[in-house]
Amino acid sequence: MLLKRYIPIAIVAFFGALTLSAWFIDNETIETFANDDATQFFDIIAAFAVFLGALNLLKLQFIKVLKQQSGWIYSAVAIASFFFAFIIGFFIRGAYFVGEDVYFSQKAAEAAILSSGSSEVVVPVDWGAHVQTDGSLFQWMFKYIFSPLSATMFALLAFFVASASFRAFRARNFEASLLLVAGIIIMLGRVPVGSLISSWTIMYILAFSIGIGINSYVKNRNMVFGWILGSCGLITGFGMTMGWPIDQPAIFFLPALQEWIYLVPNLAGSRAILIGIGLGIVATSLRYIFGLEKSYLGE
Amino acid sequence: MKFLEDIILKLGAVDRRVIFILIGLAVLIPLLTPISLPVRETPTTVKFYDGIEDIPKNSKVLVSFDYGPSTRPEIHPMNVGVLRHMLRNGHQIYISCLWPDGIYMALDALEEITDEVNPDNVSTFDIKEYEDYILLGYRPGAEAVIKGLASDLRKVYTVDANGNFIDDIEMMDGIKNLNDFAYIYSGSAGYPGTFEWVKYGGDPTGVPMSSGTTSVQVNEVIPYVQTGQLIGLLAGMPGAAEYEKLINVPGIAIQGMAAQSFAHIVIVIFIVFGNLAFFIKQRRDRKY
Amino acid sequence: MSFSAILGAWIAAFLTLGIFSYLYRDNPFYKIAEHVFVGVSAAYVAAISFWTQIYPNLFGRLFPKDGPLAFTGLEFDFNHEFNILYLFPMLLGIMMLISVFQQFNWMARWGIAYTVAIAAGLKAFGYLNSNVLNQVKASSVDIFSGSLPFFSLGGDSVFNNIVLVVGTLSALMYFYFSKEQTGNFGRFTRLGIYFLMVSFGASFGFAVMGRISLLVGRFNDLIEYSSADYNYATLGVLVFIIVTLGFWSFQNPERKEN
Amino acid sequence: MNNKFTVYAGGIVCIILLTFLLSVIPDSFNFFREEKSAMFVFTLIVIMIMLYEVKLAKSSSEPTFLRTIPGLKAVEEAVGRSTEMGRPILYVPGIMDMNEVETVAGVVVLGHVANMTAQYETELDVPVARAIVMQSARQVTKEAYLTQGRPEMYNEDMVHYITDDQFAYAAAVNGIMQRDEPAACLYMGKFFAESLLFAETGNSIGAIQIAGTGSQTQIPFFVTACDYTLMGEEFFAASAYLSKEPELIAGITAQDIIKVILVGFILLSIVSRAFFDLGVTDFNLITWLGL
Repeated sequence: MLLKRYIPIAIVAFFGALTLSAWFIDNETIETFANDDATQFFDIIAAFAVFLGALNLLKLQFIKVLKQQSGWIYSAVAIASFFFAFIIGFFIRGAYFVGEDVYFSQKAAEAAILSSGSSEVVVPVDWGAHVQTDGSLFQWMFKYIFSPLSATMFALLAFFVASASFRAFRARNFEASLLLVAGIIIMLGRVPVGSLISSWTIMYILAFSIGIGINSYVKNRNMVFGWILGSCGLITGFGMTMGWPIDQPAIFFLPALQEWIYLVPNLAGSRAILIGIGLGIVATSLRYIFGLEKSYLGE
Repeated sequence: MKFLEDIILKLGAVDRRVIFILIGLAVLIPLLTPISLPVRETPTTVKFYDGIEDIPKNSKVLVSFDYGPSTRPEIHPMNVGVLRHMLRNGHQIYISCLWPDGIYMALDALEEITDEVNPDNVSTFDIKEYEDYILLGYRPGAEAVIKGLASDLRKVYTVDANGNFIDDIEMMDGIKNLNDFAYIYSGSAGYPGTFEWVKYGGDPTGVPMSSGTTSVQVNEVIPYVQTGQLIGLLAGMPGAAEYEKLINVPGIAIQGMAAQSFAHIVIVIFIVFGNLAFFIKQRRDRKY
Repeated sequence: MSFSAILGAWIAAFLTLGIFSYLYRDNPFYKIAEHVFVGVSAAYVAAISFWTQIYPNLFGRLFPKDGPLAFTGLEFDFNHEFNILYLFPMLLGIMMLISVFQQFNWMARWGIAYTVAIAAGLKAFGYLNSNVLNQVKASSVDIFSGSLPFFSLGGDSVFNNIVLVVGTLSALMYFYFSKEQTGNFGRFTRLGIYFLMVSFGASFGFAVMGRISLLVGRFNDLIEYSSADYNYATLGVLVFIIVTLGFWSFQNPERKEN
Repeated sequence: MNNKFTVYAGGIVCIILLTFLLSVIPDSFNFFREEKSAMFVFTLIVIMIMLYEVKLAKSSSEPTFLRTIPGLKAVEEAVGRSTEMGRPILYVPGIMDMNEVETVAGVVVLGHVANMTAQYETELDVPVARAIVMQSARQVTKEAYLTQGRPEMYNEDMVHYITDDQFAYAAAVNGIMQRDEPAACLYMGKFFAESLLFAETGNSIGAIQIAGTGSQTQIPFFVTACDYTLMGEEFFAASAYLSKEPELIAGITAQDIIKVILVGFILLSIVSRAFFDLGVTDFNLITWLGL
């Protein structure tokens, strides 16, 4: 009971209180612990945990292969890739220097010396440095396997963001319309195309959309026609007197309008969320430190 | 009219794979056959440009590469542009990295602007390591690194990226901490990045600084520009394109702008059709 | 172009297009790319954590050069001084590993407890400072001084500041839980939701921009790999994937269910 | 109510006095950092209000009122729906480690979800991106199945590790969604760019989706692509809501009180700033507090 229950609770209370109070205490030992060692400790524990995770991954994939469950062949691919990367990471230095040049293997490096006839010697990279040396086998794996895969998963988002906006940006109600309009204005206003659309075009579009709005709510043809004729006439009149400047009046010019949106209403909204998140995190953290919530320990 | 409505209804209910293909084409075609669109500078970018112009000539500046391959398309053009701009004004550049992959990004960027590799002599420079620039390299620790740089650079960096002792490098003479730099720039894609530089680097030392960030981050960083803690800001690839225009070296970002614009237009068109279809459907549902 | 670079380009092109093929639907190419990714990344992370964390930061501190434990024959010189405190994370780390056995499952609790403790302690202060107090401070804007113009699109103005304050307060009150949102209070929080929605729309717009930029970058790479230098890797793989996928979907028609 | 007000007002005065005292005592035998006084006062006020509310909740018999959060009601519906359809529930506790408060909150909510799945006998699948989270999630789910009296339904591998890497994890979770077709997907924790990958895939398989996160940048994606979203503070309140324990609910009440204090403070600071700018007073609340 002591080991399973009281010590973990004591650890939370002690280290939580220590790191929190470290901000207010002028003491170098406590300060270095909170600033540096505390996170280092965590990083080290997490590094051990990675191996625990890897074991779990392998276990499940091996079970799939052994039981020949559906898709077991892909599990075999995963296991093979794991060992491929594991061997490169832990058992192969993968970088042998001959002067400035780097070779994957001792043999290749020696062959290069023989063929060039230089007097250089082969210098293998240090363990540990091999995962960071440019030109090492580990870096090759990073460059041609790991990094394209990450970047492509990331780039998939370009498509998903399009389909999500297509589906979700519907003017179902007033809130959804706000989301939609703010999104479109930023989308167009931030790219070069936005500055090609003159504010007058936007005003005409606005006049027509209000007309559509009147049509669906008031259902009076005369009023709709009156509105469209009147507003378009007004816009045209002003446009002719002002000489159709592309970026005037600025409220209808997308690049200027998008700037206002993100500097004012957007800032207000995100500030409220930030404060809310801050309060939530502070209150939750205090609940953990004071032991009011301990279910994450399986209590 | 009914025929038109039916078409719109169909368009409003297309399979998402159609959107995927159109987005793909909208990005791919402008990349294969370059189209140039006029780029209009926004105030934050101009402020950024002026900020760098205002550094006294031949100063020492710190440039931090805080991004990796996945966000490279957005940040890399900015950092290449900043290097060009600074070299043109005769500054000496000190490169640090808070992200482990940042060092490769820095190497790539330097390769792009050296005469040796692509000698056009207009947008490239005859630069030498330890004379015009020095690669300090990557150090883990995020904000702890910045705090360290602010108090004593030589504690954080005992050796540079090539393993040479900092104390033996002539270019490092007279540099003790961040205060000895005339300017700090961070090209950042997240944590650690702009936030940390402002909080632990720019604010406590008072050295003028600015930053280039991804579009997604702009929302979080923009308050700092308003308060002046950042002198201007490059926001995403459009920001990079505007900056390329200002320094007069059109590059990959300006090229990308056409693709970017077309993709946005495709998305907006789909949204519009989606909404029209939504309204038509709603009206018909009400009738029946 | 060296052989390793060309081979790399072919692999990269294959994996890239394999992931992209997911846009069509789940298929063998995506499954291969996905499982390769999972396997490689798990081992990659393990290698990075060991060589950049455990090796220099733990061993380097427990077995430094000429340290008190040098008699064991283990010496790792990373310019660190001996620090006995680092036995503690090592203990927790090893307990974490042992917890793989069911009967020692509880051993993980120590590590979990430590992690949560520093999360709570360090994050509470950081968020209190940057999210709460700094934002509250920034909300204290100038409305009454008269030195600002009433309205301007780009800069500070009285109108903008009023919108800012009203927006922040109303959106903040949306998160008030102890009262049902009805009546005047309900109307005020409704206004808050409007501000939240504009903010979400704007962030979404920015995100669209960023994501498209990344796609531009990805396509640039693929275009590079389709050059003769790389033996037309992209084109080769593309044709192969399209043909195989076409054949495969002919044999495995999509299930239609509702 | 009045009583509470006096307690808090008195408490705040005491805290300010204490801070003042700490800052005047000479540094030689005092480790207090004066420059952080404002933070110190605020932290203590938060702690005081929270502990006092908890104490009140313990002694009082009537339940505290909380407004409904639609997303939380939907959690039980989602579990019910999965049971009807005979399909599993997917629970993603974010991609970060337990050193993020959001992840811990996500794991705590997992406990409540596991309670429901144990009751309804629904399959639960929890892929995780960190091994420490895996161990904690296992402890939580095991406990839930034990308290519901269904230990035989608990299987350690319902919580399984995939990989630490963000996008590899996202790729694998997308694969799981496509192949297992869960009827409900719950995303509760800290998320980054992968949020939309999950939400769009979940949408394409027709799952009911509920998200909760404190990652400000990702809330818009969840709002647009999921059926319900617990935004920011709502997410942190979720575990208290679901637990229905008066002590935890008292924490939410405390948060509300602090929120009201903050709103009051903002208004006060604007007024103080106006007087300062107009030259009526030399006193500006914000600069005085050294914020």
